[in-house]
Amino acid sequence: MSEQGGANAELVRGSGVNQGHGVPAGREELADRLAARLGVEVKVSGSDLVVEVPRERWVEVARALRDDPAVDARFFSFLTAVDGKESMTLVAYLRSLSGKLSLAMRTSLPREAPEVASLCGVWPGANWHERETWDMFGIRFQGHPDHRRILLWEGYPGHPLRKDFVDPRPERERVGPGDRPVLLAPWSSTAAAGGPAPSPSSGAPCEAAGGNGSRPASQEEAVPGAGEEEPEILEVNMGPQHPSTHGVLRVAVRFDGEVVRSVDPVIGYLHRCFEKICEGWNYAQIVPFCDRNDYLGAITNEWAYCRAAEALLGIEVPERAEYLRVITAELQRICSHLLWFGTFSLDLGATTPFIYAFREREMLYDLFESLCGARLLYGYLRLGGVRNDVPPGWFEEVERYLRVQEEKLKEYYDLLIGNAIFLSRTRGIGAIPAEDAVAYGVSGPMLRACGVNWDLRRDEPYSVYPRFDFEVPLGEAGDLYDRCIVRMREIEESIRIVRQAIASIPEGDVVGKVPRALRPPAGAEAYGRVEGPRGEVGCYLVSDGSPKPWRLKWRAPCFSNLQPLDLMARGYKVADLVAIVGSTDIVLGEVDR
Amino acid sequence: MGIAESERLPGIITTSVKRVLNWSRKNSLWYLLFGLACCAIETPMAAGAARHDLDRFGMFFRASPRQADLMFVAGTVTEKMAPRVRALYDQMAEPRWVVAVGACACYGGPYRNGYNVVPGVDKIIPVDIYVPGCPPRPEAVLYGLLQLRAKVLQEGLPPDPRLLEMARAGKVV
Amino acid sequence: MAVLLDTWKAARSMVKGLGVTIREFFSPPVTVQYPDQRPRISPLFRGHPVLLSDETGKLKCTACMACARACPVDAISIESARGEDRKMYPRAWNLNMGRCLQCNLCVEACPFDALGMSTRFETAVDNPEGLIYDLETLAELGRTQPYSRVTVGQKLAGAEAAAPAAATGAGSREAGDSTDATRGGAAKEGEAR
Amino acid sequence: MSIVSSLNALVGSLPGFWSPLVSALIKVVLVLAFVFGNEIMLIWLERKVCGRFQRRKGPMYVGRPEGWLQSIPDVVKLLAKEDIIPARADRWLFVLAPMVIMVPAVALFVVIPFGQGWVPRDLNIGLLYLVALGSFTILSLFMAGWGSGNKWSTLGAMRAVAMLLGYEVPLALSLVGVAMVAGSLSLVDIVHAQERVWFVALQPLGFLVFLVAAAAELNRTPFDLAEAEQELVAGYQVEYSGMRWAMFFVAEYASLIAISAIAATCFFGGWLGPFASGPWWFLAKLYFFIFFFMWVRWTFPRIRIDHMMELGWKFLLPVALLNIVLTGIGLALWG
Repeated sequence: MSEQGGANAELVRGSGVNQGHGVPAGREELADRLAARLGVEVKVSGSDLVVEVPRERWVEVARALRDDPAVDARFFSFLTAVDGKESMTLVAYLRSLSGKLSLAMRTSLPREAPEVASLCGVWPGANWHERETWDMFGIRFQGHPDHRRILLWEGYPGHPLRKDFVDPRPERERVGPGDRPVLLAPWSSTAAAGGPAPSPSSGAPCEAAGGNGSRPASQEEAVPGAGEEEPEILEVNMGPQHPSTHGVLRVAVRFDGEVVRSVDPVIGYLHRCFEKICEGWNYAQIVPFCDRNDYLGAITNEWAYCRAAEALLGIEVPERAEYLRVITAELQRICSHLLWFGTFSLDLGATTPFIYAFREREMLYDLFESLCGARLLYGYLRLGGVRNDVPPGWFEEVERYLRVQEEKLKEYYDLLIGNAIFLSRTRGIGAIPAEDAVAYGVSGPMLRACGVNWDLRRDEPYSVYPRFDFEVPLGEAGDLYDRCIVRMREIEESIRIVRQAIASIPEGDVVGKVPRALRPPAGAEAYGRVEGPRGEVGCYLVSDGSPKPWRLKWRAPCFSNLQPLDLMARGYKVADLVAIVGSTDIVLGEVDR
Repeated sequence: MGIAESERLPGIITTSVKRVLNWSRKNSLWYLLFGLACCAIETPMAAGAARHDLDRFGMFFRASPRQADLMFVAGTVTEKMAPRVRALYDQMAEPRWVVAVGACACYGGPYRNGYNVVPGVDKIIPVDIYVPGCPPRPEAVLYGLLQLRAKVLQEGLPPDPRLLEMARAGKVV
Repeated sequence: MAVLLDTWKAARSMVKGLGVTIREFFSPPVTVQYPDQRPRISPLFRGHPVLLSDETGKLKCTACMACARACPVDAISIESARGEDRKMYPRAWNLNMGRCLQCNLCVEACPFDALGMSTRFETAVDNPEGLIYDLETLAELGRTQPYSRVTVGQKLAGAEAAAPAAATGAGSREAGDSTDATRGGAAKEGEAR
Repeated sequence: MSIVSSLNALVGSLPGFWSPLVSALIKVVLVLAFVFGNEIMLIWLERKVCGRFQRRKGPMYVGRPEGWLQSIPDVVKLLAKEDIIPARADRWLFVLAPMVIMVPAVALFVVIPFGQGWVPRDLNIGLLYLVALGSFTILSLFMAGWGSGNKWSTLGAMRAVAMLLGYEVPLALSLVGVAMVAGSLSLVDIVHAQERVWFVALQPLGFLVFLVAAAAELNRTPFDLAEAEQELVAGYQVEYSGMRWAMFFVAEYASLIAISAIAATCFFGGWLGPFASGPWWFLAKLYFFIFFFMWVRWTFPRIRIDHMMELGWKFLLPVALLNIVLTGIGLALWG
């Protein structure tokens, strides 16, 4: 977009507490060297490099960035586009885990019939992101192996995130006593909109649970390679409504007996148009709305958005607020991992650990409720701080809870994790090689379970995390067992962090000075990210100078974590597939947004 | 639905049969968890767990719609998902009830204006009880279930305002 | 021998598990028997906004639209009118529970302390009309139901946290600023519309 | 006891061929009453026990206190529920399966001695009869799974059959030891043979094998592979609704009672007790085992099908054989 200078000025001004980490040394030199070697324009924005690439050199530069030992950008974070006023901007965020360096690769495309070469050859993780970009913006990617829509269905009219998109359905009037839901309006409208047709009442219940695995109606749902008929192959759709898909994920599986031949996750059943809706809201209003993306990591969602928005608006956050953000975020992490533990044990067929996990969650719920006023979606953060200070005696309550939790963790080990059946179900199952995980942009516990030592809290330090002493638990094999252990140990680490934060929290205000008009400069952009319970939660904001964001892109860890499912599940049993899907700890609200 | 509907029986018998049937139906509403989004974590997950225990009302989870009497639609229904919701509803055996949990399922909630969002699940299937909230806490859903029990208890019978009053007041009918 | 060892290990892990469950079996349930028992609900719980009245029972709301503008989801719709005392008052004030995020932004935006967050959660209804609360309902709920009034940057003193119905909601200086900020941003947005 | 004898006398006094007929009828009625009476309690009990294991309350509102009448509305509701036969289903198999599964579930009780002389029919091949009928259950599971014409249920059916092979053999072999020690296949003789010491002391290995294999026979966690909810939605019973499904449910609990009864009879001396032997002892042991199986169910995760196979063939089978050998040696030395 235009006015980059202004944007960068904003970002630098916005850095500090918000940006979390000042500009590390040597960025400028690196930028110059890259510019010289690749012959492209390289800027430093905050702590990140922005590489401006001409469209025809898109893949070449990408490969160079990946293979250049000085950059070593092997981690593919996300790819998206911005529908500018006169042109489209394609943005790919890369990261070098060894160099602790984040780069944005940008190129600009025409708004009419934009096309660019696909990055799938460089990073396999680009696959879904490019499909999403095609789905949302209508940008074609030459040489893409599987060029289908991903969130919406084939034949959907238009590409929603383009500014000239109009909802094909009639406009709805504002709220008021006159505006009432119509009971049983002709439901076929959805079918007309291209949704797959329902089965008759006599159909198998798992039509929706995937049972009869009927050849899917639209091409978007077809299992790849379903064409050639092999008699002994059983095609089954797990989900979108299946007890163990953790929401409305659909997995088109091809079984050979009990053995999984191929897996094709079909997502988008919970695509709630988050990004489009946000373009219509002002910066303050979006904060509580972010909770709904990853509804198990509400605080971290808000935090990711607030970091981006605060960077744009140059808002400082007082110390006490940062501490409160850390405390709530870590409690949130515990809460989320507990739920994962419960659902994972459900996937393995054990109900009781699930109930126990929720028993502890209820204690956490009480804590959150007495602080934030809600049980699940807290809406606690505000631009420039948090909404309110802690009620009296809250920290003592937290400490009481933490003690109980430590006791119960032992119980979990005795009950499930040490259990012989559990071990036989998880050891050596669903492993994914470290380099694949990185190339796919897998992040969070799943990445660390592969032994990749990467944690934003430590490696791109933000907020007040550098002041706390905590470990980053790692696994070796990256199988289900390691993922479980890593998450369990992360709970312990979070407990440590919360204790330290409570011990050292300073007095003071909990919101900083917030300007009256929340209007970032035109063209400013920022990518705020935090380490959520599932990995790198990021929010990429672009402003056009109005009180509403011009573009909001949500970087969802689950989206990338789910992508290599086929890699993980191929060759295992049905039961393992269920466990593997569970182990990715997906939240569909975040995958589909 | 068999016995209750056969009109050959004299009125008094059918009424008493209906009473018995309604009584047993309201006491064993086995539910089909239709966890779509955020609300699914609160209901029926948290609601089924130890603190607020749906089993107290004789409700437990069935994975197959064939064996379920009650469908919780918890979360946002999208255009892409709508046919599946409808399909599952069709696959449930009569008699069946639907509880719309959360603002999204009731009315579209914050996503109402989204291009891919069905503004309220009652656009595609009949809904018996609406539980607003974003998300509603489990007690709110239990309260909704009290209303539903009162409703089930009167099905096919002359309405009984006393029951509704009890349910509104949050008493177990 | 290895087989025996593994068998022994497996058996021990099984027994351990059984031990855990039996221990839980003999400890009391944690169930809160709503509706027979009232659940423990934090006084800060955000049920839905209610309209507050002053001592004379007159609504504090002046139909300034701040809440309606701050509401992200247009859950609030207000019809303002001018009374014979030349003061603005809401002729209609509708809250659509089918959209409400329970995000508290409206309460924070209100410059007249005219809104509170009620802890009421028993909102289930059997017809969609019941999802929309009108002026009278909200005013009545505001008089009868406990509510909290948390503004941005508020320090929760013991009394407020314990009995939020008494909370004045007079936030600290930052509170003033940032609520203004919200409103300012919203105002600009209003112009943009 | 006196009741029984007097009853026998009364029936015996009937003319000609009536007496066996009437006595048979009476026995059938008694057995059915016993089975279904316990069913109703059991289903409620399971929910309460499960609730306690999970720190919950379980059913509370039907029949205060503790909702002990919960099963009645469930049954009535299921009776009145719409009965769906999927278009894709193989009608005959689909309809027959639930009836077929009821047969072994109830017929198992024919040879169970409830007390001294309280046995419906003391077959001299009782043990054989039990094993034979037990494996019969699988047939109906397969019919159900296959007949439903649903891919999940078909998978469930396959698993059921695979499991049958896996655990039925060790189960039978584990009982061989008992027969050897008792020197008879009649359950009554087996109980009498335990007057000095219960067989659990003489057959520890056999008992362990039996316990595991029996748990598998029950199709309950950790062996509920055939209906694994998270994997196969509901496995073989996906398509069943209303009464047909209820029959599977009932059969599951009937076999739970039966298996526990067998365990109590073959290893824990049936109605024998340290004092005041009688049916009450049998019942006590019966419910102890029922509780044990519930305990296991609500503790463990589900085992994987191939691990299940390995367990059956590579572990249970050798141990069972070893047990037989040891028993033989023991008998040769001290028998």
